[in-house]
Amino acid sequence: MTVLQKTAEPAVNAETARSIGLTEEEFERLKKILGRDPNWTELGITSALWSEHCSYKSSKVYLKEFPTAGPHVLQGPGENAGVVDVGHGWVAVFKMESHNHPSFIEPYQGSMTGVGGILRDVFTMGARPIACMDALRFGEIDAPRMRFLIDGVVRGIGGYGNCMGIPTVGGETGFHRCYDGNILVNAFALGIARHDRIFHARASGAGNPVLYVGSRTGRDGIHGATMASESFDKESEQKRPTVQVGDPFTEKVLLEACLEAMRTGAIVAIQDMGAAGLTSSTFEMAGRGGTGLHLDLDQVPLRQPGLTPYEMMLSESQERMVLVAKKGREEEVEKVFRRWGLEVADIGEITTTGRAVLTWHGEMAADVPIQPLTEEAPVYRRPVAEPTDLAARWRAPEVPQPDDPRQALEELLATPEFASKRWIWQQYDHTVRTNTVQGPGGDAAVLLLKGTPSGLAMTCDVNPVYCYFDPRRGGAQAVAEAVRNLACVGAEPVGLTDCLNFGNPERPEISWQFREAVRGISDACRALAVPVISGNVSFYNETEGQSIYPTPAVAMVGVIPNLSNLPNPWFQREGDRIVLLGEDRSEFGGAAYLRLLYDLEQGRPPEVDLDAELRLARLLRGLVARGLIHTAHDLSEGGFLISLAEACFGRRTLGARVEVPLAGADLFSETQGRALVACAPAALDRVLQAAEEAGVPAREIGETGGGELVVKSGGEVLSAPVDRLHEIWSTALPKALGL
Amino acid sequence: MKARVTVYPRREILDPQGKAIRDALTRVGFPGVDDVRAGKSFEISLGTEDLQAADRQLREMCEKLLANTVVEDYSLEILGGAGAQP
Amino acid sequence: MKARVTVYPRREILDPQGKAIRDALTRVGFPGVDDVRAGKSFEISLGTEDLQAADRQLREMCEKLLANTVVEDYSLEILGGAGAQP
Amino acid sequence: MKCGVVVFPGSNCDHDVYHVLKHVLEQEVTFLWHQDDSLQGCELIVLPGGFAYGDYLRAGALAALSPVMGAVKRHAEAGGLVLGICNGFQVLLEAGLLPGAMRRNENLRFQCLDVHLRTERADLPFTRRLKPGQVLRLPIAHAEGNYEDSPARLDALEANGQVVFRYCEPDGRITSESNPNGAARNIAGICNVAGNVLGLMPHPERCSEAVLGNTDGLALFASAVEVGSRHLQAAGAGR
Ligand SMILES: Nc1ncnc2c1ncn2[C@@H]1O[C@H](COP(=O)(O)OP(=O)(O)O)[C@@H](O)[C@H]1O
Ligand SMILES: [Mg+2]
Repeated sequence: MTVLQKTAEPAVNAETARSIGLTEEEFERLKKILGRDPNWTELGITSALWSEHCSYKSSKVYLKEFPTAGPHVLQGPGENAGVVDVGHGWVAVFKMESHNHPSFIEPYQGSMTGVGGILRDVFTMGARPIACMDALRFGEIDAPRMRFLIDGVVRGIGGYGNCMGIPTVGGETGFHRCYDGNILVNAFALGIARHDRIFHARASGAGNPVLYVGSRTGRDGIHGATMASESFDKESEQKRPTVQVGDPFTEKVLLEACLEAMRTGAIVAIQDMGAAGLTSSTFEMAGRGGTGLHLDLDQVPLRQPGLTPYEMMLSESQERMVLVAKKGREEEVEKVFRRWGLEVADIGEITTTGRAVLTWHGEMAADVPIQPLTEEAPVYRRPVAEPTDLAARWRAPEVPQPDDPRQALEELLATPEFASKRWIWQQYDHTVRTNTVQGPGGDAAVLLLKGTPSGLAMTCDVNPVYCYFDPRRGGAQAVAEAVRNLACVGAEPVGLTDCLNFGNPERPEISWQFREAVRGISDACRALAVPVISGNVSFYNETEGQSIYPTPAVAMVGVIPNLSNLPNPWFQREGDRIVLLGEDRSEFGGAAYLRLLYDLEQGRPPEVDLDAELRLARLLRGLVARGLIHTAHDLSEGGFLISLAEACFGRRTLGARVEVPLAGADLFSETQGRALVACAPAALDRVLQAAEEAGVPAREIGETGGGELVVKSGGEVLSAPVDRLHEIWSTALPKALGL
Repeated sequence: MKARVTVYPRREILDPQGKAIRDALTRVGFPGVDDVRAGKSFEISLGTEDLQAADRQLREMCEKLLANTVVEDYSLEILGGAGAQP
Repeated sequence: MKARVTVYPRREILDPQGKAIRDALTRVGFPGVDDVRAGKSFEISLGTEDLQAADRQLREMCEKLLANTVVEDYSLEILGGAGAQP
Repeated sequence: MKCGVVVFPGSNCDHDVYHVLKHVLEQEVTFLWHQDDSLQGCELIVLPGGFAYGDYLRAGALAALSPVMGAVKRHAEAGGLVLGICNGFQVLLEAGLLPGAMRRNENLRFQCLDVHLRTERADLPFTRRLKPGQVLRLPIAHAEGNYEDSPARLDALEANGQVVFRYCEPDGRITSESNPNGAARNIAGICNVAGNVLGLMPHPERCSEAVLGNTDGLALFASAVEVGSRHLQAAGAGR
C-alpha cells in the first residue's frame, strides 16, 4: 500500500512527530498500528486524535469515577452533550466547554468561537439551544492587558449569543492573580428537545453518504486541538495564525437548517466540526459506530485554493457540520440546507472496513484503521504526588478582627470579586426567547419550560482558592454550592456538567489536584444524587511554568415543578421576617475576607457536610413548593454579611434589621450549608417548624424594611444606608476597569 | 497633519462581513463582483507636521489600539493638507 | 478591476466611535490627536475592466447598499492592478 | 386577524412574536419567508428582532434589499399595518419606510436592560390601548439603537407627530440619564406620517405575559389586533 507523501511536506520521523505533539512512544505505537511509517497527513490526524484535548488520555482513568447514571439520565458522557429528562415529554441537553487558550491569544474571537462550539454540541443532538452561561476567570484587573482581555471576552460571548438569539442567563466571574497569564473562558449551553427526537453522532449503514455543510474550509486554526494541549510560552505567540474567526450569523442559519433537516428523517448521524475539525468529526462518528469511512477530499469546499489534505483534515474553520444521510435521500437534506443559503457537499461514504480511506487528486492521501486511533487511543495513569507542604497550607490562619465591620463590608463590596457583575451581563441578551423568568444576578437563573407549569434552573460554581488548598473539598464544595443555589429557587437537580481547568498533568502535583477534585465532585454527586452527564477537561493552563489554581467549574441544571411560588434572591416586602438556616461556625481557610482584606491565603477550606447540604436543599425546595417564602439566598463566598447585603440589592433596594450571634470577623466566616430566607410574619411559624422537621438549624434574626442595613449582636455591630452600599457595589466593576 | 489608517482582516482569515456583502451585491444585481473585503478606515488629525514622527505615531497607534494584529493588517497613508475626504 | 470604497459618517453627524477612539488614543499617550473619524473601507473585485462602467457600478452599489446616505458619505478609488492593499 | 411574521436569515425574535400573537392573543399567525414577495393576505406584518443577514455592513441594510420587503412596502403604502421591532425597526429605516438612521449605541456596547418609555401618541393603530403620556417598562437588547437624522428632519418628525415613544424616567421625565443609547431627542419609536407603520427599539413581545413578570408590551399587539378585527367586522357588515 502506498500513501501519498508530498515532497513539500516535512519528513516523517520521531522529531517531526514531536513537533506536532506526539511522543516517541506514541509515534512507535502509530507505526505498529499501521504496520508501516505514516505519511504526514496520517501523522497529523493521529496527533490531533491523540491530543489531550480530543483523547482525554490523562484524565480518562479518573473521570470513570463520576456517577453518571440516574433516573433522569438518557445520555451520559460520551456524546456531544448529555441528555436528561425534565418532564412533560421534554429533555434538556447540555454541556460546558473551555476556550481558554484561544481567548488568551485573541479574546474576542476566542470567546466567540467558544460559544459557537458549545452551541453546536447542543444542536447536533437535535435540541434547540435556549440558554447559555459563561464561567470566567481573570487575573488582576488593573493590568491594561487584562482589561483588554476582559473587554474582548465579554464582547465575544455577547457577540455570539446575542446574534444567535440565545439568552446568556447566568455565569460567574472571578479574579485572581493565578490567572494573570492564563485566563479561563468556559461556555455552557443548554437546549431542549422532545423526548423521542434526540440525534446521535454514531455512523452506520454502509453506502450512506457523508455530507459536509456550513462554512468553507480555510487555513484557520490548524492544530488548535494540539495547541490547547500545550502550556503557554513565547512560542505560542508565533502560533497566532491558528486563531479562528467566528461567524455567528452562519451558525444561526446552520442551527435552523440542521433542526429542519433533522425533521426530514433522512439523517442517520450528525456531528459538528469542533477541535481537530474534519478529523475528529468523521473519525469519532465512525469510531462510535464501528464503521469505516471513505472521504474524497477533492469535494471538501475550500475558502481558498491549494489546501493540502493535512490542512483540510486539521483546519478548525468554524460553523461546519458533518452528517451521514440515508442513501437515496440526500436530496431532501440538501434542499433544506440550500434553502437556508448554506453549502452542502457530498464528501464520501460509510464503509464496513473499519478504516478511514482518504483520497485526493486520484491518490491515496491516508489509509488508517479507525478504532485504534479513537476508541483505543493511548490512556495514561500519570504519576501523582501530594504536595509536600500540605500540612503547612492547612495550618489554621490567624484571623484579624475588623476594626469596623461596616468598612470591611464596604471594602469587600468594592472588590471586583464581590462587585455586581451587571456591567458584564448587561452586554448579553438575557431576555430573548421569552423564557427568562430570572436572569443573571440571582443564585440560579430560571427559565420557563413553555407549555408546562415547570421551569428549568441553572447555575455555575467553583471556588478555586478552596480547590488549591484542598482539591477534594473544593470539588465537593462546588457541587454543594450549585445544589444550594438551585434549591434557593426550588429546583431539584437533574444533572451536572463540568469544565475541569488544570495545569500540566505531567506534573505529579497537578495530577494529584485533578484526581482529588474529581473525587470531591464524585463524593458530592453521590451524596446529593446528581449525575454527571457531560463535561470537558482543559489541561496545560500554565504560562512559563506557572499553573493556575485548579478550577473545576461545575454547571448544574434543575427542574422547578411549579413556577407559581418562585421566591427572589432579594427582599421583596417591608416587614418580612428573616430566618437564617444552617449552623454557624468560624471557618476561614481560603476565605475571601482574609484574601481580599489582608492578602492572606491560608488554611484548609470549610468543611462540606453533604448530609447537612442535602437536608438544607430539601428544606428550601419544600418551602418554595409550599409558597412559604418571598426570598431565598444562600451564603457562600464572603459569608453572612455579604449575603445579607446582596439580599438588600433588589430592583428596589430594601433595608433590614437583624440581631445575630455573630460579631467581628465571624460575620464573614464561610461555613457552608447556610441560607437566608424571608417570609411574611404569618408564615414564620410554619417556616421554623419545617426547618425543625427537616433537621436544619433555623433562627429568626430580624425583619426587612427601611433604608438601612442594621446588624446587632448584643450591641450594634454596624448600620449603613443601603443605597450607599448599593452604589459602591453596583459601580465598582466599571470603575475597576477604568471606565 | 492628517492621515488615513486602513485596517483589513488578514488575507488567510475568514471575513464574514465581506462574504455577506458580496452575496448581497450578487443578489441585488451585481453578478460580476467576485470578492469583497470589509475593513475599517480611520481619519486622524495628528498634532505634528513631521512626516517621520507621524509615521512612528501612527504605527504605534495601530499596534496598540486601531488594529488587532492577531487577525488584522493595517496600512497607512498621509493625506494631502486639505484632507482627501470629500 | 479592483476598487476601494470608503464610507464615513457625514461631517455634521456625531461619530461616537471616532470620539471614543480619540479619547482612547489620548488616554494611552497620544495627546496630539485632535480628531478621529471612524469609517468603513471595502475592497471590491469587479468583473469589468472598463473604468466608466466600474465607476457607474460602484456608485450604484454605494447608493443601494454600501452607504446609508442619510448619515454617511462615500468616496471611490480604483486600485492599481495589483491591488494596493499590503 | 391574520398576522405575518417575516423571517430573514438571522431573525431571532420571530418565534417570540409568533408566540405572543398566537398563544397570548389567539390570532392566526404565519411566518413569511424573506425570499417570497407575497404576504399571503396578512393584515398585520411584523418585522421581528434579530440580526438579519448577520447585520453585517449596517443593521438592517442587507435585509432591506430582500424580496419580501417589496411586498411590505406595497402593503404599507396601501395603509396596511407594519410593526418593526428592534432589528425590524432598523430594516424599516434602511428600506426607507421610516425616516432617519441608526448608529451604534453611544457607549459602543450591546445593552440589554429594562427601560421606561413615554407614550407620545395614543391614537395610532398600535397605541390606542394606551393613554397619552403613559409610561411603559420594556426591555431593550441592541447595539445599534442610537437614532439619528438631520436637525431639520427631526423637527419635521416632531411637527408631524411621528415620535411615538421616548426613553424616560419611571415618572415620565425625559432626561439624558434615561436615554440608553444616545438616540436623538430620546427617540425610541417612530411612525410614518399616516401612522400605519411603527418602528421601535424596545421589545414589547418580551413583556406580554404575566409569568415573565411584566405585561406592559401586550397593549401594542392588542391594539393592532383590535383595529384589525374592526376592519374585519366592518368588512363583514358591509357584505
Ligand atoms: N460572566 C457572567 N455572565 C453572566 N452572569 C454572570 C457572570 N458573572 C456573574 N454573573 C451573575 O452574577 C450573579 C452572581 O454570581 P455569583 O456571585 O457567582 O453567584 P453565587 O455566589 O450565587 O454563585 C449570578 O446571578 C450570576 O449568574
Ligand atoms: Mg448563591
